[in-house]
Amino acid sequence: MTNIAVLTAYVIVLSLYVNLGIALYGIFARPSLVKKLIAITILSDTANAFAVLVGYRWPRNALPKPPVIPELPVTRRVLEEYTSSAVDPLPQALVLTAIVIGLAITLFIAFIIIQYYRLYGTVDVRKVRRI
Amino acid sequence: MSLEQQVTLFILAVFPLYLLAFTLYIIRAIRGPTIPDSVLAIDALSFDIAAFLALLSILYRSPILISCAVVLSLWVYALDVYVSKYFEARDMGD
Amino acid sequence: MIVVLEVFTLALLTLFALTSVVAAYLAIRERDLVRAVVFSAIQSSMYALIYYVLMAPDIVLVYIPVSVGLIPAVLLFVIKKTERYEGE
Amino acid sequence: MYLGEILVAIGVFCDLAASIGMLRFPNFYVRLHAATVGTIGGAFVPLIGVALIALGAEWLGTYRFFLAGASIITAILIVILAPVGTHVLARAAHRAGVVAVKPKVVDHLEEDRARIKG
Repeated sequence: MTNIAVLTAYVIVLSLYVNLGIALYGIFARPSLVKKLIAITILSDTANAFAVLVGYRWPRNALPKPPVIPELPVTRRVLEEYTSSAVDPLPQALVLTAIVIGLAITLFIAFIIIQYYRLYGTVDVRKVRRI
Repeated sequence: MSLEQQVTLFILAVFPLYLLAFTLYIIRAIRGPTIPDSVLAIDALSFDIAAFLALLSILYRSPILISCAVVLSLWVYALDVYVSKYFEARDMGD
Repeated sequence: MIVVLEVFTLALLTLFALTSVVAAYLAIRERDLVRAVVFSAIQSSMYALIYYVLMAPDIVLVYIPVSVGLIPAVLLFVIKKTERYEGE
Repeated sequence: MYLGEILVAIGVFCDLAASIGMLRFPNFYVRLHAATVGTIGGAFVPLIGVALIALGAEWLGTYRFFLAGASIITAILIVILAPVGTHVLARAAHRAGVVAVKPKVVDHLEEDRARIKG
């Protein structure tokens, strides 16, 4: 039973690594600039998924909770239950910032691509080198 | 058997059917011969995923997770409108 | 009951991760850029579900408007201004 | 509570039928029918069922009313937005000529466009 769980966790991490490899292939080998932009978004999302996966943990004999304390009078018992069963909130805060900055960078690269098309008349990298 | 265990077993029994339906939707979204087929499949898939997330928040006993379903059902509609706006603009001639 | 839920969570994560791998591969290999945008939307939805199962509702609340709503809009705008097909 | 479970079971059946129809139907305009079954029968009905289950669930604490209210709001959003989305998509697909209208008896939309243009 434990072996199967560990094997499944390896499959999840390995599929995320495969995603990373696919995105790198798209950045380096595909000719179109828009396809490179799609690959960059996939790459940053995969890195964020790794960061969230590090903070995930399964407590003993309980269900994992999101990092929110819903009860208002915060007593010692509530805090003990929270620290023993909630997932780690710090990687989630970091990833939250990374997603918004990724959106800004995507917009910037998109308008750079539009200016590139106005200058050269193509978005294919090989044709620009030939010019 | 208490009521809590009965509801949990019911939800666990329902979930493989949902996953089978998701798999069939994804096959249509990948194989779709034209682009509106894929977008329609993603549309129906996401509205079903919203119901799936509501069931999952009962299963994990943390009701704060339900607010993701509202956001998902709002923004997939936006994807739909963007793709159809792209087609209409190409039809107009520019 | 807890063990059943643990196995179920792992199975769900595996299914979503494998689907996202398939969608990402098709999005990179596709020559029609509009279909690549649609495949990347499938991959983003699967990542949002992975974040949901990993108990991060705040990330899902930000990630769905950004990655299902705004990035396909920007990419479709760029494709409308430039070319639709990749390659020759 | 039991009514909610019955509604969720109906929703799962509609969902499965819609996905099989989405896979087997031959044409885009025929698949719109399957999408309607999938959104209204497969998402609206189970969300109402989830609200009923959450109202009867004692072990969720006070927040079960929040869960029930949010799922009812999601159901109302779906029943408003899904037909709008499918209508917009069908209109765009027809006007751009992406999909051929295959089992065609009469096409009033195309006749109107021809009359306006010519």
